[in-house]
Amino acid sequence: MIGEAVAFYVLAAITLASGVVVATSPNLMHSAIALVPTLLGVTGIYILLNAEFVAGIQVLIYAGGITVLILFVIMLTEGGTGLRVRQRNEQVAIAAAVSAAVAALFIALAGRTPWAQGAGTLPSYTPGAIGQNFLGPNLLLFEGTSVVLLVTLVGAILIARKEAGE
Amino acid sequence: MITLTHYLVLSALLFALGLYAALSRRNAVAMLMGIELMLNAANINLVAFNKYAAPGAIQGQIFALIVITLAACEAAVGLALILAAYRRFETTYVDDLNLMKW
Amino acid sequence: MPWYVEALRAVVGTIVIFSAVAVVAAMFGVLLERKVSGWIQSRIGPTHVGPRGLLQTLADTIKLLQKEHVVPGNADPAIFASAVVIVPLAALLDYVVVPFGTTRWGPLVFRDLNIGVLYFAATSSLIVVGILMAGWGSNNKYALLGGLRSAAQMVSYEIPIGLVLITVALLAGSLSTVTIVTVQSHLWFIASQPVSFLIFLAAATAEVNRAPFDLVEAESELVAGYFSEYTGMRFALFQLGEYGEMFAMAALAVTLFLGGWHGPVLPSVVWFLIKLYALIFVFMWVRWTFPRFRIDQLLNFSWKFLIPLALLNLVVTAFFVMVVRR
Amino acid sequence: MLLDWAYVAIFAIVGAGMVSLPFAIIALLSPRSSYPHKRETYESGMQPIGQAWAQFNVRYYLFSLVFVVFEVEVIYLYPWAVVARSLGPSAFYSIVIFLVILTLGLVYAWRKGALEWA
Repeated sequence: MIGEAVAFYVLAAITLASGVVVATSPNLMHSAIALVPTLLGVTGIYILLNAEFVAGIQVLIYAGGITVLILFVIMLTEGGTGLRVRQRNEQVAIAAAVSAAVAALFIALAGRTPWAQGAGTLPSYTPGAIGQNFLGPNLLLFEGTSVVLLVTLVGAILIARKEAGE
Repeated sequence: MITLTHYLVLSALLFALGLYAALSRRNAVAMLMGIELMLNAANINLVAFNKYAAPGAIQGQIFALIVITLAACEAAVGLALILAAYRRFETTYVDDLNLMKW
Repeated sequence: MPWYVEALRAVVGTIVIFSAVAVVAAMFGVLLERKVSGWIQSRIGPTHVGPRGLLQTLADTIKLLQKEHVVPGNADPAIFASAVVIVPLAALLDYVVVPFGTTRWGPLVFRDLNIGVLYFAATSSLIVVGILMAGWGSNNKYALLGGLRSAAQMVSYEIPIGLVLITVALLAGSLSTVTIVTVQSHLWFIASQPVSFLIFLAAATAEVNRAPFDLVEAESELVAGYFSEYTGMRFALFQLGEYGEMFAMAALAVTLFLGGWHGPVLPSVVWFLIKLYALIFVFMWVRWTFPRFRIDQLLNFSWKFLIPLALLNLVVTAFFVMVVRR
Repeated sequence: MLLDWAYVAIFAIVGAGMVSLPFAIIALLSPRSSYPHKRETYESGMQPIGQAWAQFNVRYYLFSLVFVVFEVEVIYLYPWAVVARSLGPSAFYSIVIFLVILTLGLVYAWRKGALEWA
């Protein structure tokens, strides 16, 4: 149990510390790279919550996929020019106030609500349980995802390529 | 002893960081990174509720999977839009992108 | 077991695996590469240091340890320095799930994870980020071009590898590497899945950026690719990452298709190593047999050949597993 | 299960330490000298002009875009693969539908030239 607490606090510290870099670094490239430890910290949190399959997906899709996408786009658009440009807009103060208010609200809610303790135990083998679910009750979700992905692919290619000839 | 509340607090803080990034950044890519942080915060909640509030079901984890999928779609389309805007206006800073039509 | 015994086991296991990979994969691998290259080209290869040149890489390592490391003035120091830890670490993390053999007390594996092959895919996908960081952090035109090419190539070949992993998981009914080896006790999957094996071998060669898919570090155009600016021990660490990943991919191929530790008479670990080195030899043989691809051919080969083929293979396998065999 | 991942965490931490170990040795052994040309970017002996941090071609983005979409499709197959044996032929048809839609995306990307390096 102590081990779990230590792991939680270490992971939370990693997640939040690199999250601060993502949110505030004046160097876009540093922001994007700090996204990796943030996502890995969240991966650790998933593992603590017994969701190992989701954790694997998180690394594969987020850290190995979306981050690469973001790094590519920064390299394609910014190059090194971002360092000389102001990165924050005029509403920093308002943004900070709103974010702090939202965080305070959420924390207050989380602390005050008497959360129900559910019955039952988690499935010990999550990939199997998820597979049973996807091909059973959630089949439509499963097939629907493939349609969403198809539309994404078509749309994104259309947008990104549209003016390639110009 | 780590309880559900711990995870919810962590998620609230991560969400606030993401919100701050999305609101205060000028660069569209950085705003998108803020949105990714918020989605991750939501995912922590989903998986935590799955463990503590409804351990008999696996729905929370499935929701988290769907959120990750949609995050990937959002990033792909969003970044494609940013690239298209960059090609047109030569900038990715949203306050310079204030014309709806050229 | 009390927690400190577990922790001690984990630490000792880690140190053993890291040292073994550094010595067997990186140092001996480099020597083997030079010897095999020499043999294929009718040369002798290194002969001077030690008996028959066996200590050549050891000498090289000691030499590299004494070199000053130079950080280019234009580089981004934080990114430049962290990339060199990420690449070898991500490559070595793969070895957590590789089953090296079996003993009386159970399989010889650092940890048999439930999501074994998914874990392998996830950790090796982190290498792409490390390579992009190295390319960008160096602020060198060759390095950045090499890094970008490498990232485009590695992400393209991750899909066929993923599809092959799924095909094997389908046959074994599990993602755990130990289970995958156990179910091959009678018939190796290479017999039922020859197409998957070939797809995996081709994609793995590309994934570790080796010839004929080595245009990432095409010496004639890009100096050394993404690690052009890295000197001394940092260069050696990238080599460790590269050879570590190559051996990890070969070990995964042995696990998935060649029955892992299974084999008659000899001890299981010996069988594993024989199969591993046979595959490594194939990698080196291929290097000196095929000319380098152009980048468009390289990407076409993955997207227009390997991926459709892997998909077709997956459907056929699924048909046999789910419809015919029931 | 958590024990498994505790092992992985120790592997990562100790491993990071071992990978960084050579730097300690370098700090002890390696010579240090400095002159302006040493810290110059290597460009085969030419004077580097400008930074390397320039903008790059959009085709890199297109490939990684198609990659991310396919990677997401692929991860949905993992949970299916582990339970496929226990499911009947009807599950086979649902997975075929899934794969057909995936293939449509590939065909689209192919036809639109997103997979051309040109």
